[in-house]
Amino acid sequence: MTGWLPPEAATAVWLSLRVSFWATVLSLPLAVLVALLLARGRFPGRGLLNGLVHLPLILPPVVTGYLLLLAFGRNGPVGSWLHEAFGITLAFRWTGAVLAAAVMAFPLTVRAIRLSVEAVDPKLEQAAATLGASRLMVFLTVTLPLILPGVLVGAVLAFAKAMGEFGATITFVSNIPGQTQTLPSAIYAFLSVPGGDEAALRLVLISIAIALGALALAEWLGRVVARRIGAP
Amino acid sequence: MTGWLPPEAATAVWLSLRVSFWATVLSLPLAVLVALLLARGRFPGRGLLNGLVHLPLILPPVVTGYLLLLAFGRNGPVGSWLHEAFGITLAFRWTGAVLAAAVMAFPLTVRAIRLSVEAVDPKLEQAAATLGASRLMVFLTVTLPLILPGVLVGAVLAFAKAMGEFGATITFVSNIPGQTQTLPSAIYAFLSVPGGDEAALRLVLISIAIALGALALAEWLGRVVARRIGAP
Amino acid sequence: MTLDVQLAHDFGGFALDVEFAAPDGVTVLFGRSGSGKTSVVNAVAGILRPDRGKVMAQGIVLTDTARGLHLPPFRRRIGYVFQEPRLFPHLTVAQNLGFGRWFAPRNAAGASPERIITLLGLEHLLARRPLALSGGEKQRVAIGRAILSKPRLLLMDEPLAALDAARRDEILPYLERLREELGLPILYVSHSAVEVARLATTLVLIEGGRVRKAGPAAQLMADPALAPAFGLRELGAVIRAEVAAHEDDGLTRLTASAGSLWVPHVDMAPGTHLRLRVPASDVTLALRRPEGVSALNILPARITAIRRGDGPGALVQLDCGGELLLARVTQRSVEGMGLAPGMDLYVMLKALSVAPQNMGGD
Amino acid sequence: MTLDVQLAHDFGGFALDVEFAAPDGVTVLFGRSGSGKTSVVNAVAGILRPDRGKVMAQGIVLTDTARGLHLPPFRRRIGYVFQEPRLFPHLTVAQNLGFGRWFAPRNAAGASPERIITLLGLEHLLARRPLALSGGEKQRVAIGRAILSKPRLLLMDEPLAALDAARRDEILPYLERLREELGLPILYVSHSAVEVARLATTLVLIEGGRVRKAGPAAQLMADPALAPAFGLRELGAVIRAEVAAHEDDGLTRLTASAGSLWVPHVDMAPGTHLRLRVPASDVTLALRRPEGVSALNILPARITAIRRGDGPGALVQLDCGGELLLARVTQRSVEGMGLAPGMDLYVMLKALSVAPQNMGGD
Amino acid sequence: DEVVVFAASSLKTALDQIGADFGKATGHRVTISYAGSNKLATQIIAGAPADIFISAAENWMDEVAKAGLVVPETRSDLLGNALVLVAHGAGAPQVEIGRDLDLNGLLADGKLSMAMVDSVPAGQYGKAALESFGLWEGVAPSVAQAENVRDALKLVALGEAPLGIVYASDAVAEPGVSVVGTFPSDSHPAIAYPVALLTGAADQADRDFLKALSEPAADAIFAAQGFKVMK
Ligand SMILES: Nc1ncnc2c1ncn2[C@@H]1O[C@H](COP(=O)(O)OP(=O)(O)OP(=O)(O)O)[C@@H](O)[C@H]1O
Ligand SMILES: Nc1ncnc2c1ncn2[C@@H]1O[C@H](COP(=O)(O)OP(=O)(O)OP(=O)(O)O)[C@@H](O)[C@H]1O
Ligand code: MOO
Ligand SMILES: [Mg+2]
Ligand SMILES: [Mg+2]
Repeated sequence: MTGWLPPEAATAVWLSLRVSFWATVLSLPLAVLVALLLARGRFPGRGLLNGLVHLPLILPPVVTGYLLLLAFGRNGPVGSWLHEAFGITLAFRWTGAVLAAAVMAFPLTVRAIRLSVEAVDPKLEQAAATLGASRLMVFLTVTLPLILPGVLVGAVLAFAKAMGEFGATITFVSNIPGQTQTLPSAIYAFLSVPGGDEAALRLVLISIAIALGALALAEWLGRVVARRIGAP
Repeated sequence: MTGWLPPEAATAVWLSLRVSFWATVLSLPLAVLVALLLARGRFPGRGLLNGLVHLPLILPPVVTGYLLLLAFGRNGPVGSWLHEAFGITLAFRWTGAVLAAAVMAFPLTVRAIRLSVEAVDPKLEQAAATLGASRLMVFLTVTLPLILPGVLVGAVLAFAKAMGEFGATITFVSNIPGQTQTLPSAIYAFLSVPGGDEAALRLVLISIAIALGALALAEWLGRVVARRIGAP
Repeated sequence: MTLDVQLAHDFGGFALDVEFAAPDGVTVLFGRSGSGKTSVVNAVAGILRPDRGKVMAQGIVLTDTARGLHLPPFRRRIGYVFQEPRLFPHLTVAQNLGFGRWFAPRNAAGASPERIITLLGLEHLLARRPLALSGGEKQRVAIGRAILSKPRLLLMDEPLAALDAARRDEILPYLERLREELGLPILYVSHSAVEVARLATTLVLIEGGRVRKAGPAAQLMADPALAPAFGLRELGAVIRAEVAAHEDDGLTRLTASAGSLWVPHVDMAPGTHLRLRVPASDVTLALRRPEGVSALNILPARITAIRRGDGPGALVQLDCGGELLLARVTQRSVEGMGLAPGMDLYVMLKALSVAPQNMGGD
Repeated sequence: MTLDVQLAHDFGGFALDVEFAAPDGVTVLFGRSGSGKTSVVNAVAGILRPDRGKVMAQGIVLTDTARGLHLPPFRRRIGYVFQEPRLFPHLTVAQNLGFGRWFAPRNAAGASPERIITLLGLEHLLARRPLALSGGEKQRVAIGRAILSKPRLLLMDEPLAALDAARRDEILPYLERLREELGLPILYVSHSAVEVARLATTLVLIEGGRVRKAGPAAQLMADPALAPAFGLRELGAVIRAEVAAHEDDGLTRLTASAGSLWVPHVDMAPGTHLRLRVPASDVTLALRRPEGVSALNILPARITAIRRGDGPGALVQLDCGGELLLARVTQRSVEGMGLAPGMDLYVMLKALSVAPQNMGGD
Repeated sequence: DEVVVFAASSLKTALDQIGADFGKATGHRVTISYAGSNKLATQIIAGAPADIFISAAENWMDEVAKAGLVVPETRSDLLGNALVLVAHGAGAPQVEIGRDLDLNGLLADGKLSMAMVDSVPAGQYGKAALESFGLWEGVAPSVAQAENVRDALKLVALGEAPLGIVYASDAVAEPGVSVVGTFPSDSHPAIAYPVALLTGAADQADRDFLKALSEPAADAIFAAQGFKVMK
């Protein structure tokens, strides 16, 4: 197997899994919140928030990466503040790859969850309120369980996107083996040298296998959840 | 204004609009079909189809572009067949950019529509059937109007993604000013020369303006549709 | 038979196993909550595909699991008023009403939309969407939608439960007319003995997923053994009569085999035969012909049977000129009056207690 | 007053403008489909925020648009049985039932879950999800869910419409007991005069978004002027009586101011006061005291008023020992018997026609 | 100690080997991040923790130097490269590169594959070379610009484009193409890969590796990959 896959590639696979996992897990609660705000909220900055969330989708990934670098780089306003206040550095660290992946996946996740929120029958939420549930409790006991399939879809989309994200990541955190070289960066690196195609292909296959596995898992979970909710 | 925006950039803006429009319009019916199949169908290849649809999300865009090149290039099996049978050439043409954008956007569109389909109450479809509507007519008169918000969301996602797509496009159709140089390619080109930041920034702003316009339009349309359906 | 149903289906926790045949007219499925009525109707509509069974309507096989046959709902031309309205939220009331017409054969006979809209009181709602309707309004639109789809058979699952008595009294006669004029067979789910008496040609009593008894409605409703199934209070015999004359003071005289009966005006031509439900609790017995009482209908009768209940009541079955009547009296009266089979006496019915709701064409 | 409601709201196409006060007990909103009943209940629940108005319950201001005050629904502790079940699809029946309990103050008084589950016949359904329930089963769960949330006020929007008579007869007495034992005020929407007679302390008649009349139920139901609103057939007086004795043959003797009345066994201790609905169509008049008839209840009365209808009928109002009774007879009988105000005669009621459904505690 | 090198993508094969050898010999670890020179330069300016930068073009090294991040005396041109015209398939006939070259005739409706001519160095050199022979105007509409040289080469290897202009070093290992001509080195600005130590580099290992890059062992590896070793 060692011959089949160069050691740095194995590292990249592992790193990508870690990055995608954290990007998914960390962005999900925020995505749910933003989706709720966009679906239900009536506040002045709503259009702006909506636009902001979609920016990573609209912009070429390289631009997003570049903007991240400007903001979260060591010298960037947010980056230096994070560094000074909390000792957190994102640029050129795997944590930065998490940020890049999360940002790139964010519009997809929010959209998926938002669609689910909009499909929840507000009459059920009213019923819960008459039974004494506060807005937060209505959300936790009624809305959240009902949008679970959408959240699941959002999570899978986020994970899949994170596994494939390249442009923003390489621009923001570079392509440092063992630290920021994700699977797509490794594929890119192999593709850019003569004779690297074969190694790249192997990595592509691994990437496909992982993502399809996640997808199948999500489909299955989705079906379980849907059956519980009583969907068809 | 001429000084503000180089003429080739204007061409790129125009081309991107055209590419995104057609990528959206042409992929939408197929996306609806696939979403229906995935949401409702119970056939053997379902998991496979699902995986296939998601590949462009999972794979680094460059890889997708490369695969498109292998399949739809002049010498690719599909490409040569299209050329011989219909005289259609995709490689190095703006039509190829449309294909690349459509493929990259496809998983997002399908997911959005699928979520909507799953939210449609099958009891309403049953009611339509007892009133004499065939499966096709049920779809056209009940399902489709009810999933319209989801289709709209899918279309916006597709358009936005198409406006920002870079990796797959440049790999598949290269960067031929006036023919395949989309907005992201132009931005990339500017970013790649020292001091090109400013020109790139202008293009980025144009890109944002267009996509946010589309987004606002979609939000507004979505609200109109939702009000008609009687959603909250 | 217009409708032959034979079904078995296991829901896991509830098993359905019914078989009945229904002739033309209105067949009412009567049974308690959860007894399986909706499931039967769903199977006839083609929405429920039973584990085993065969459903035929007007000679056409709709479902036959033995032959793997299952006609899809949209080919059945069966109108269905669901237990909940199921209106299309994206369509206006007018569009909801017109939905089925779209798909119905152009030349099929059917009710006129204007007529139905007026009957159901929907004129001022036509432009609204379902979200802005009240519960009863929704149900009325659902009724109209099903009728206007020009069905060959109409399924109605408690269609009037959400409606007020006045509206119900407007719709019931119309359903009777549908049955008679268009010859539209109706399979009707109901909890209400009044609706049963009024509409039912055939009655199918369902209990726990099985048919307890099926047959002509008049017969079943006069069967003391079935009293608990209907609820004691709902018990009553149905007798046949003929419209004799409409009198000046607004009463209609009927002739039954037992004699003349006066009832509030009936909108039927003299000579028409009709069915009259006489609730057992509306019948008073008297040993001598009562004089100076407000009850107009006093008929001689002979006791054929007495069945004492567990409570204070007793059911007295009477032969009244060849027709069977039921009277529900106290056991104390049975003792006090010395009632016994074979005894001759008089039955007393108030003209107005035989309300129009208890009569139907035959 | 337990509940003070004053509301104005414009739906565009329908305007609501009602004002009524309700004391303790059960207040029934009665009115035709689309008259605005659900809208009123929604406003009390806090789901509808009226354009203008004030709602107070038990001295607490729930809504006061003048002061911009609107207590959110979850702070109102008002249980609401909606017109449609609105069960939580992701929860089992047991979890649906327990939902409100979760949020209720631990020490609040409330019904016991086991009792409610048995009463509503839900034992075998506890593990199911709503999708697998029949229409009536869903509605029963919704009733249980609202009651078990330990509310201070219960709103019920046609809760029994989907239920069969037998189940309804089980639930109605329980609602009466809720009213009495827990002192739980109930705002109840109904189409059914039987339910009104049985439950209502106060009656609010709604017509076209306005209050036609509001007041004590007994008074309104004996008002001939309101007869059309109830539907003629539903008309009936309500009289007060006291349980005197339970006799051996299963009858209960009541004493009303007019004399003794025998009715089927009533499950109340001697000395209990109760309300008895006497439907106008169940009263037969006789010039002389009838002998040898199966009707047990024969009381002397005096005619106070006669109101001829448009049809063949007439309403006779009677003073029966100080209580008002209504009798619905034919005009032919009025003529034939020579009835006139001031005349003394006898009213005849069958023991069994005064069914338990027409009685309620007072 | 760790040596972090930011290097242009095209150097991967050679540098990986040199880095591994250095690691084995000294016990230090060499970590190399490959990306486009423009990205790497931007990142270094934004504070990337790199010790050594090897750019594929002078201008991006200039940008880093302008930001004051280059240790000036350590900057040198490490490698050179040649620009070649490649054709699809093995054994394509040689052509004479000069003013009379009938590129459009050779393309016969096909595309001339190059790296992006305004931004990627290989593309810029190629455009300059074509201009020097007065060929650019005529062929410009037929030029397909790939994101980088590797992609340009790939288009030719796949036969999507009949001809391409790439580095000699890239053409070496690609069996799907044949070099049909080499552009004279005076037809375009000198192709150079400048290298420099960055100000963030602290320890001796960084300087040692910089030195190792110009030692004979490294020279051999670079040469084998088709690079011109500058001395
Ligand atoms: N959002 C709305 N827009 C316009 N009209 C409305 C809206 N909501 C309700 N209405 C109208 O208000 C009237 C009263 O509705 P409401 O639901 O209160 O009636 P209801 O008395 O409960 O009737 P039902 O017995 O049929 O349930 C109806 O005519 C209804 O059409
Ligand atoms: N999917 C299901 N899984 C399990 N049990 C089911 C399912 N669907 C229905 N049932 C059960 O089957 C029984 C019959 O249901 P059905 O809806 O036919 O009753 P119904 O006679 O129409 O009752 P109602 O008058 O309350 O509407 C009920 O006890 C119900 O709980
Ligand atoms: O379309 Mo992409 O994102 O180049 O990552
Ligand atoms: Mg049912
Ligand atoms: Mg209502």
